[in-house]
Amino acid sequence: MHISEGVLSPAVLAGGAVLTVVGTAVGLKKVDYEAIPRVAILSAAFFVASLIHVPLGPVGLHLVLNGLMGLLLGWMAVPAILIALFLQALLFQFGGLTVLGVNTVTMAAPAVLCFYAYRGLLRHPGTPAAIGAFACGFSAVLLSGLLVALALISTGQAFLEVAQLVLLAHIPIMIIEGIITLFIYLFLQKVRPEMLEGIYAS
Amino acid sequence: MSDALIVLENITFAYPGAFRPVFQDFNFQLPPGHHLGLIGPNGCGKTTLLHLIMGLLRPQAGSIFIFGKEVRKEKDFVAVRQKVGLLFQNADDQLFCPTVIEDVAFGPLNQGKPPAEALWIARETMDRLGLSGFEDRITYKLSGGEKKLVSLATVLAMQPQLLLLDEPTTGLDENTKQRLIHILQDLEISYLIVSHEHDFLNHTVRECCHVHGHCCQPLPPRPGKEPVSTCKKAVSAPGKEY
Amino acid sequence: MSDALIVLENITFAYPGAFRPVFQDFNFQLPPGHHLGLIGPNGCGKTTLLHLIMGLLRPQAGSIFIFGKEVRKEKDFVAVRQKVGLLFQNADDQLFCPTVIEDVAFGPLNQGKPPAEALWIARETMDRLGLSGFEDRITYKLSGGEKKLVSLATVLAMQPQLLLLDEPTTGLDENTKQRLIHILQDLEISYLIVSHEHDFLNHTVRECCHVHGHCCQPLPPRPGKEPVSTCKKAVSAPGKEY
Amino acid sequence: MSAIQEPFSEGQSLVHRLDPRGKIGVAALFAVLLATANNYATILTGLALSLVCLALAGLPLRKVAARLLVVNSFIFFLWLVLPLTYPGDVVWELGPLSASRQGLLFTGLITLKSNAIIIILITLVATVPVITLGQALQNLRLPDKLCHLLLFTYRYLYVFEEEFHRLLQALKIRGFQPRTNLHTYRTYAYLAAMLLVRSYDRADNVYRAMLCRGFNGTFYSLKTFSWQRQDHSFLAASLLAAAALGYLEWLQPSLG
Ligand SMILES: Nc1ncnc2c1ncn2[C@@H]1O[C@H](COP(=O)(O)OP(=O)(O)OP(=O)(O)O)[C@@H](O)[C@H]1O
Ligand SMILES: Nc1ncnc2c1ncn2[C@@H]1O[C@H](COP(=O)(O)OP(=O)(O)OP(=O)(O)O)[C@@H](O)[C@H]1O
Ligand SMILES: [Mg+2]
Ligand SMILES: [Mg+2]
Repeated sequence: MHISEGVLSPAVLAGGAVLTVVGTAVGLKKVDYEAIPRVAILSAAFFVASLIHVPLGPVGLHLVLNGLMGLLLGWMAVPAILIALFLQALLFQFGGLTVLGVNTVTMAAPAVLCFYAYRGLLRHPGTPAAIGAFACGFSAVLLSGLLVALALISTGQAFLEVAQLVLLAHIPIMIIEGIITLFIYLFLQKVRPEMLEGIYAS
Repeated sequence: MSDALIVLENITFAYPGAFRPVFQDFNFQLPPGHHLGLIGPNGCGKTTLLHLIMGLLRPQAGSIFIFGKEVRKEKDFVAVRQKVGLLFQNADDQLFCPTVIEDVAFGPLNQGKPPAEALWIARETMDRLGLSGFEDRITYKLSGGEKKLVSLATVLAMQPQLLLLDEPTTGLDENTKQRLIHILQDLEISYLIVSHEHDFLNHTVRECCHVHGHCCQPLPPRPGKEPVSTCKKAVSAPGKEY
Repeated sequence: MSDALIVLENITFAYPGAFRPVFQDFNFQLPPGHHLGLIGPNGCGKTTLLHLIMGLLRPQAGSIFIFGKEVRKEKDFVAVRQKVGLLFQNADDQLFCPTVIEDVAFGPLNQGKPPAEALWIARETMDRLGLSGFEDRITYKLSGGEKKLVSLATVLAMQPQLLLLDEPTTGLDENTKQRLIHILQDLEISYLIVSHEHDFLNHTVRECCHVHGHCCQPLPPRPGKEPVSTCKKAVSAPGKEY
Repeated sequence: MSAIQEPFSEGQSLVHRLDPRGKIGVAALFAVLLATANNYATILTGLALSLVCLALAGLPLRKVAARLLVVNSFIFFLWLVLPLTYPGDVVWELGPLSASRQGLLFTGLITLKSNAIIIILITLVATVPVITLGQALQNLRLPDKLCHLLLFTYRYLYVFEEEFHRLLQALKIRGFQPRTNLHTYRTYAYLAAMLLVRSYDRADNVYRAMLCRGFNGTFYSLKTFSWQRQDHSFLAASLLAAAALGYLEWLQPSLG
């Protein structure tokens, strides 16, 4: 969920920007030159995957996949998400410039957190890993929803109800993201386990 | 004419944003029981033609009749796709399931077959193409030739009445090409092959047809053992140059 | 033997995690001044062989000599890559810069040429391939054939002494293939072409060689105007089946 | 055909010809000014300025309007909630629902702000082709790695979008119809996973191609920018306008 321009208070915008700069700096440190094409190309693939319209009853939802991005990229997910969001702002005018920081935080912080939170579980093949993959997709969106709500509420009490509704709207997305992340994980494990090596790195 | 499998009448099609149409008042027809080759230079619209037939692209003007019935709306094409199989130019575009058997059973499942029957059909189709033993192979890791054959299996598993093949031989080695030729020669259904390779066409079709901007110029079959020239000649006919 | 451009001795190579090696005690050599065709079924290791020569993959055993010098470490290969150009099977892998001119100048810049000279070399190379006017085109918007020619320009701009081409003709139409044939015929350097297309090889190389699991079986050149059979015969030779 | 397009980057207007570095700087300045503003006067002036820029850029107004419509969906959602929940003087009542004057004013302010900033983004940033933008950001001393990530990502966006499109067509011809069920979710997951696997392998190949061309850790940029008289004028005018906005925001008594 992108927050639009002009909604958040300057303090929240600044906070988001600072966190994004720090996160991006940490992420870029971990990107050596060999990893540049990998991070960029995965970022492009995620951008395109987010164009998939998944039906849920009468509505279509876009995939987010930030949990999976965390799984595959760890900290490097931060610059990757920043770039993807910047391109979305440029090409579709989703989100925007001043909210780029906040939007990056709401998407990337859950990605990195889930990477560390579920790494342990994912190292055990079979059911634990499957649960871990579902939980990763599910909780990344949950955290994103919470962070969006937090950004809105920090802007002003007036946004309390809006924040609640936003959170509510995230519930179906969470479930679908959980399921999809699980299937993608199973696919990768079968087809290209090398891609999941980041989970095993110390 | 009403018994032709496919009829395209006065089709005009341009890609959105393109500065000139790929087809303008284009006519084409495929009589039943025919094995037809389709040739023409890069970008003359061969792939576009197949996609128009399958309803993956929609013409701006003109009518399409498939098995004698006019098709216009998405609903009509959904029915067409049950009876006409398309083999993509690139096998990688066609295969997206982790294992071969899942991929081959995907079509029958979408046709509403129960899982057990879908699996049975998938196995049976793979046997027919000499692919038994491939069930649990990872599709992504197959060699180029194997991918092509599995793609063909995914299409044949839907038991189509007509097969459209888009450059089925690109990147294939000689052995796989031979195998493909044998498989096609044994098929009982009509098919239409797009290819740049005349050798291959000589073995699989008896007639070739050259795609132009306005029509598909048929080249009549020649009696005798040497249909090579049919296809060869077509190539040297003046095409739309790029 | 010491004057051969490339010598591979008893190479063993397996992809990590693969259940059997692609090459086992493999031997190969390319004499100077030669134009060699490399054929073999899908998955027999042709692309792998080229990547071993460039040091993009490292063998588990055996030695590689290039221009008479043994190469082992990354540093050795960095020097090799200045002298040997590789055209990738897929042009989209090769063109990664935003515009054509930047892509062509990328190599010369990395060779330490000053920007002005790099630009000059890039322009000159593009002229030679008939690509003038393409400088500011966006690489991803080029057609398949154009991408292939620009890829070739990026490689030639580094002024290599030896060129390795991995299936340069896939998906190209007759006109672009002809253009490529003329370009290759005009080149003064040695080259090695991997291809499944015998027609193309007949026009560009005089000898073909068949990649096996253990060695690269050379097929001696035949005098006369009909070198077709050289390549044709190679194909029917028993290969490593998949 | 492609869903990913840059409809605003093509054009020959004055705005298109300005140096991208100046445009990026000015866009950032105005976006921040407007995002922090709370005053109707400031924001209306900002909106007017952005509309002037839009007129100067000569962009296809239909497309701009279409974009604005989509972008305003979140704002529309705010209109449904904020006026009803914002405490203040009731101006409208229907059963249990009541809208407050302050709520309406606040939501209106957000709407104008949001649109003003987006129009500035469209006219000053989206008029630069992404590729030039990446080069300009590099010129403006953004981290090298970040700029190259941007350029690489953009380059492969199209490759994957095409692949994605073709995979979707493959689904169609095999009789797939999306529904709310597990089969659909699994199929879409496979689709996304296939894209990711291919992207991973392509990345390997691209890096190998870079090595073959002598890549040793430095990216050279051949793009040169030239700062011209019109850029001076544009910058001066923008700074004046920014000062005016600042004056309206901080030195004028509130009108809102
Ligand atoms: N998605 C697209 N958007 C715009 N133009 C397209 C698109 N796909 C194809 N074209 C153009 O339409 C024309 C016909 O393309 P098509 O792919 O049908 O050619 P083809 O005959 O199959 O060529 P090939 O032998 O290379 O496969 C070409 O000029 C091509 O550039
Ligand atoms: N990255 C990889 N990881 C594991 N196995 C690989 C990888 N790349 C190739 N292989 C396997 O190594 C073998 C040789 O592959 P290679 O790409 O060299 O074949 P090729 O002769 O170039 O085939 P083609 O004619 O299809 O291009 C194949 O069996 C292939 O499946
Ligand atoms: Mg085609
Ligand atoms: Mg190969």
